[in-house]
Amino acid sequence: MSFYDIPRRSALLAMALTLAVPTLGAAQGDPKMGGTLKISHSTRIATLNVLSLSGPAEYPVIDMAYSGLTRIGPDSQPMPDLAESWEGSADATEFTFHLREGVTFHDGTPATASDVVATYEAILNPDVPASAASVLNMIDSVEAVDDLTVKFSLKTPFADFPTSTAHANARIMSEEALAGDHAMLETVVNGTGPFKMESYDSARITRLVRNDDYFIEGKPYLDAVEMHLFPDLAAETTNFLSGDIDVMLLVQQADYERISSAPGVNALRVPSGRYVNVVMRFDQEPFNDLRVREALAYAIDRQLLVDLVLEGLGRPAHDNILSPEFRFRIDTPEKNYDPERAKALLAEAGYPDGLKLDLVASNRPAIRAQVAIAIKQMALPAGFDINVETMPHDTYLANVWRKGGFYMAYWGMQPTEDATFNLLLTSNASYEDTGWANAEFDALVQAGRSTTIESERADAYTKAQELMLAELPYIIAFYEDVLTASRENVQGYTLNPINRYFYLENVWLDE
Amino acid sequence: MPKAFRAAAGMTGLGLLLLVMGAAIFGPFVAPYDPQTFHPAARLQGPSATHWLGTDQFGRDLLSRLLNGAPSTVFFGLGATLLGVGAGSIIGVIAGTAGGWIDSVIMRILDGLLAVPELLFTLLIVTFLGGGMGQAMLAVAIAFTPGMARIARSSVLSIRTREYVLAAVARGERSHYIVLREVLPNAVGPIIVEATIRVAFAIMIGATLGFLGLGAQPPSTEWGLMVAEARQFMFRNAWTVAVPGVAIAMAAMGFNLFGDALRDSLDPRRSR
Amino acid sequence: MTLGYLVRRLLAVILVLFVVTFAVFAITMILPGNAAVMILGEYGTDEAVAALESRLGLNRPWYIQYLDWIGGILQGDLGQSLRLSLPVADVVGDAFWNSASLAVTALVSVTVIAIPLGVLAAIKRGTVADLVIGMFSYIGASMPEFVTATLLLIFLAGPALGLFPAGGFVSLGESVGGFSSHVVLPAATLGLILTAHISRQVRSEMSEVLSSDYIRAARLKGLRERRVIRRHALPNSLAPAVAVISLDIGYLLGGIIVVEEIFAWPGLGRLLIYALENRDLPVIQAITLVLATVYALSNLLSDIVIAILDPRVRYA
Amino acid sequence: MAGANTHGDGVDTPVLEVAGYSLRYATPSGPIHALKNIDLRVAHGQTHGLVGESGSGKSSLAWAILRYLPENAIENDGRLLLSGESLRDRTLSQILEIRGRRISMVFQDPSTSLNPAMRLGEQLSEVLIRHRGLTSQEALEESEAALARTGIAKPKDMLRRYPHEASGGEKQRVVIATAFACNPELIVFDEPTTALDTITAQQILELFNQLQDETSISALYISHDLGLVSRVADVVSVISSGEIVESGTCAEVFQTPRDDYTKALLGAVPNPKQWLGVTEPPPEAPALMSAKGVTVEYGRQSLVGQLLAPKPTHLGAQDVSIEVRKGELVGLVGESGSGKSTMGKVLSGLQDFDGSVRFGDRNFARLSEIDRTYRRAVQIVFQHPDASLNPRQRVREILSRPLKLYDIVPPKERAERIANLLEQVRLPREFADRLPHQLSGGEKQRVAIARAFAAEPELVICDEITASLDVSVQASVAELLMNLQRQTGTACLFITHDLNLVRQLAHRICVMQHGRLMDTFHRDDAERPDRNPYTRALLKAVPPPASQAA
Repeated sequence: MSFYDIPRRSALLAMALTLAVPTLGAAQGDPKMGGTLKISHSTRIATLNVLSLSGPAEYPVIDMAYSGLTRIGPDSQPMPDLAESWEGSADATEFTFHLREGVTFHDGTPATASDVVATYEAILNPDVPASAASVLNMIDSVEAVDDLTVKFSLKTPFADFPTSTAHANARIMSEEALAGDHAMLETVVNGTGPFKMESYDSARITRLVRNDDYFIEGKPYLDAVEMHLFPDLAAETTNFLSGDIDVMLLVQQADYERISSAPGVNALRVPSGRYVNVVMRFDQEPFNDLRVREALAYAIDRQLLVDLVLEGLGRPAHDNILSPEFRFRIDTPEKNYDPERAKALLAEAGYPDGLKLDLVASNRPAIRAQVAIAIKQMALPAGFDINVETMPHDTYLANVWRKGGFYMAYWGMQPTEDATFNLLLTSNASYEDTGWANAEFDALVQAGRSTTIESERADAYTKAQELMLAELPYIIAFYEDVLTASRENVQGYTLNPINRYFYLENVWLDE
Repeated sequence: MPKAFRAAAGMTGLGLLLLVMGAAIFGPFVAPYDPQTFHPAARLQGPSATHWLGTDQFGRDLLSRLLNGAPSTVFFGLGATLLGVGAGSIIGVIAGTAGGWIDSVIMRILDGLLAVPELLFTLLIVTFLGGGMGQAMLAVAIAFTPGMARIARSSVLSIRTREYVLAAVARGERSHYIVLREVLPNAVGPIIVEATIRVAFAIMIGATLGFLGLGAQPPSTEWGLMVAEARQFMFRNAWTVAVPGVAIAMAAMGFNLFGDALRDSLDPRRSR
Repeated sequence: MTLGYLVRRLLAVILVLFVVTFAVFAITMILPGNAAVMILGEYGTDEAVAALESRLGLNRPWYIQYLDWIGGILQGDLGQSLRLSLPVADVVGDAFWNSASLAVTALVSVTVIAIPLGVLAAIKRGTVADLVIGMFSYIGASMPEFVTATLLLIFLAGPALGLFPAGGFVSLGESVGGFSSHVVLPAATLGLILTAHISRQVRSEMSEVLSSDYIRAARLKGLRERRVIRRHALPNSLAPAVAVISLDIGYLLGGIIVVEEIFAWPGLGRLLIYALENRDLPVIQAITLVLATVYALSNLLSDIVIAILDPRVRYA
Repeated sequence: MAGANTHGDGVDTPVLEVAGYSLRYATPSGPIHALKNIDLRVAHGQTHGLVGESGSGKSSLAWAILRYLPENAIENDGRLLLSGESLRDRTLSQILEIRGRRISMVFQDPSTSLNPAMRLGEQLSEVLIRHRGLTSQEALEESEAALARTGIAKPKDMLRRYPHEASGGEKQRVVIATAFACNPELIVFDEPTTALDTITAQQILELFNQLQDETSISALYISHDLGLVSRVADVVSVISSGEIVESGTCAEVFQTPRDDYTKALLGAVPNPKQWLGVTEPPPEAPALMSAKGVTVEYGRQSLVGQLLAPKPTHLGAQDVSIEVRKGELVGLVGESGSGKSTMGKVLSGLQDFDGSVRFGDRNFARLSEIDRTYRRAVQIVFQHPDASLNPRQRVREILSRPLKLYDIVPPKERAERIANLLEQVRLPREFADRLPHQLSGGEKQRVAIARAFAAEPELVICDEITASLDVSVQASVAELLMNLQRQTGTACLFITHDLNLVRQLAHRICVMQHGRLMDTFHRDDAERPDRNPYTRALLKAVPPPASQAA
């Protein structure tokens, strides 16, 4: 496909990823133009504000309507988007992006460097709620060198910067829109993406139509894309199977087998680094004792958990926050289910008669409670008497998250090692929730981000992972696959494991 | 209804009620398996000799879960009704016996509350109480209170004008004697009948809240929650949905039939 | 039954509604979390939450927010949805018409089915027909909507038969056929419990009427049974039936919440669940107001219909 | 045999002949024999009175004749002949042709036998449309004429009304007009005046006699009231427990009753000339209780109540003054709604009032001033025996309440006192263990009376205590009351609508109408020509029963 051929000018990020992204329904013949693609989803598209949206069904919409400077490609590498090419300084503190010529927003105004600057200034503005802010907080300044050139200066060296600019919430908006009332961003879409917003009904259907002026010649192929909302999963599945819907955005594990074996359907399973983790606070009894954390780790049958909760659609994890998709991920020693060893560890830690614990799980999404219940059952023989307390999400967010001593969290895959560590584990991480605060770990992560020398980065990240596995801030039992499905006539549909990039400009309908 | 049918319906109701109450009281003790134990090798199976009603997605025995969930489901209905009927009766009796402006004020407030549909009212309360079994029970009880207060009041009012009550008043009996000995014992009939039928309704609302994720929370075996959890798997094993669903319907039907039979026996003229 | 009485009743309801909305407002403020927390979820940093709170106006004292809201209502402005970033009037308005189309379909079909069933059962007292209708009504009245809906989904919309779409919505304006096929299952779910209830009530009213002195008198006048039923018995049993139907609208408005959620019907019920989950207070308030007003109006309407059917009430 | 006469065989064929007819109802607790071997004939142009108490089977006979029997009815092979034709052989559709056209019926209570949702005109004319094939226009015109014959002033206007817009008398006239509409061979009257006021009942009775004279229709007139039957019927049959115990012309039956039951029945009919009461206290005896200018306004509300749910008010009693002397029995007479029961409630401390009530040497100006001393001294007995006893209390508990409350006898002696009380009201002492539903109506009323006298009151208010009882029971309850009064010297205010009864018992009589006291007179002055016109109208409406009149 055409964008693979675009020359990469990034010297820093010539990475090769082990993961081969599966693409279903190998394209038969030349793409055909036209047609409307119907996508079903089960969560609402509550807002279209690029800066703050976070809903699973909101990402495909902005992925269609907006472009970022860069974008994460199907190979999980940053690929050109609005920026045709980029280069970084050797010390990784300065990055220059070169924009495509002649790109216009959907309303016809040209997209230039000043729009990029306005967008990044909005993201970095502390008064504006912006999801990408925590990933881009190393930016010191951004300036428009000329109409088509943008230069970023960073406070600290950061090798993965072009990956950060690909953040799904860092799409380029027009300077004019950002200068106006930000409330308008909630409903009014003016991007540079392959599709234009036609109608937005948050309760039912959101419809986008082809952007004839899209900057990649000949794309998109489709005339329109419709996002249909089905809050009930059973209803969504049934409608998809009956052929009313072309793409089912997210397939539940429980339905995957049934859907994949249905005639006329291509089910797509993308291995991903998404995980449910057990949070244990280092500053609270009894988890301040490593032996307790380890005991729990050995009290979990990870393969069984994958089979029961994920219907086998995932991979057992052994507490490494990095999944095999990550380049610098080390071979992680397997922790086999060993209740006896767990029991011994508990006894060593001073709990020979077992331990009574309350494990909190938010009721959304249901997988948190499911994993918690499974852990409760598996840990019983090891002497853990776990009482699962399921609570409404709002109560959880207000009272438990980042405060509670023992609860279930759920995170999607991040694009880089650095983003992953800085999201949760470093002492100044955005969502630091364990109280681990390990200076050595912080230094290793810092070392990894600031050097551009491959071997040094590998060394730093390896040590960081070893330290993490030894200290065991989280129990991570599995990586969950991303599941989606399409009708047979849908060609070129694929997903990124991060599940925020959808490449719908490549999709066409083979009638 | 013809006598024979009425009798049969009453017996069916009584039978269902005994079954459901039996499950609620003894269920957890007679359950063949632990309701939370996983049987990974036997997931989502239909009825078999080892699992009489089949298993769910974790291979948990459905019969055991059903039996274990009976107390929370049935006692939810009973508890919510009892609370609602208790509070409602107190308010209704106060309004009915006090009369005058107290009655007027109470009745206006009740009229207003009755203007909010019951399930909506319950949902609002339970959301703001924060979800969970106890909160849901309280919410249903609060939602029941206005209706019960109205029934209690009208029952008290109709008894209050009976001649034996007037005779007691004329005789100079103290008001607590009149309320407790003359009015209440005779006013409880309609209240009890209404309460019985409301238990059915409370069970249904409780299950609905569980289903919507606002009532019982996992790993509870409350029946409404069982349906909600099983919905994902309903096409793979319809038993997981049907078993708790039918159980809820049976419990509700038992109370409905029994309540109607009770009403008939207390007031043979009315056939509704 | 005077106009003044109707107006007073309506005023009383409105008064109480405001008490309810006030209570809702006050309680939400006591609880942890708010719409901003829910919108940002786990990705919300403290700063982001604070920024969003200030943009949504959630950092103001609750009574100011409430007074603001009341002020808006009095000017016909329901405010802005916190989660959906749309005017509440638009969101709730669209949902209202969608719900109405479902509710009216259900109610009309139920009335058309349930009243004749109830009459039939009353006339054929003690026969097999009565028995079957009686059993049906007990089963119907004991099935929560979510159970009925799930069973209907499995058997009628599932891969086995696939007679109807499993969910979704096509408005009447778009396609009558599309609307009809989508409305069948949700309306049938709502209809089961209502049919059970209404037919039972009609049967009981009708039985009572049929055993009344004036029906005996009519029969002893030598009138044909058809006239006795149609002219003498029916009008007298319909008035109580209408009262029951209006009470059932309360059930209907509750049932619609569950049914819409299951069948993806973009109405008030589904919106309510969404708003409740996201602590979207203006939307919750507006829906409470709308549903309760509809209920109050339907009760009022039924009183008027009863007055038309029953001359005693009309002039009382 | 009369039944051998064929149809149209001249005047000898009775319009109705019932011969050897028996009827029973199958119930789960065994059959109930409603009618036993009934023989009854109604000759052409004759009015046949059928007299019996409640449960005697008189209504069952009416339903049998009209072929309107419940499913559990089992008949023997007795005959039911209408003008010689067997009604029992008719199919349902043939019966439907006969009902309303050849046999019609007038019911007890016009307010329940008329359809509330239909205009009176339609209810009358539908018979004409059905049986005489008239168009609705013709039927309406005919209805108007029929209604005019019943003495309705503006028949056209009446036809347009709904039942609730007409008075009881007017409604009953519509029912009668409907019954006469098709000139039937036989009309069955089922207690057509029982639910009406005395004066209205009298008017309906006159109407019946007038129409009977005009049309010489044959009628079966069912009633519990011997006096009433004597005024309309040519021939009377007395029915008791499903059997006709006596039959004959009015004169025969009333003058020379042969059957014991008939005799008892006749004896029980109150006769104003037959004094049963106690010795009258001397005229100069002081007043025990005197009410002065008592006014009662119903529906009066507090300020809040008026704001929240204003209701109209109406006067229950207006400026009423009544006096009762020690040992005296004062009758308080009036139609329903006249305010007599309101006065009963005021005097027994159940209803707030304006004005003053003086008792002994104490004065009470409103309800809240009425205290336990007063309540002990003034006791009340109510109308409905079914409602006046708490269904969940045993007779012992019911009777012990006043004993405990006023500490009449020491606790040890209570059981004995209860037994005495029961004996005083002529009930076996074992009845102390019974619940009210195990007693008959008359027995319940005796318990209620015993409860009133248990408090050893100075004044007993009897509010229609005989109205819900059968005639024969009425008499014994009245007699019992007199005995008790004789023994205890208690004064009594006897509230009733039955002038004949009260004239047997009361020393003085007060008459109320529309909440006002119309007249107060000594019993000896009842028939003086200068009596109040309303009193005269009342007296005229209840002439003494036939045995005395004839």
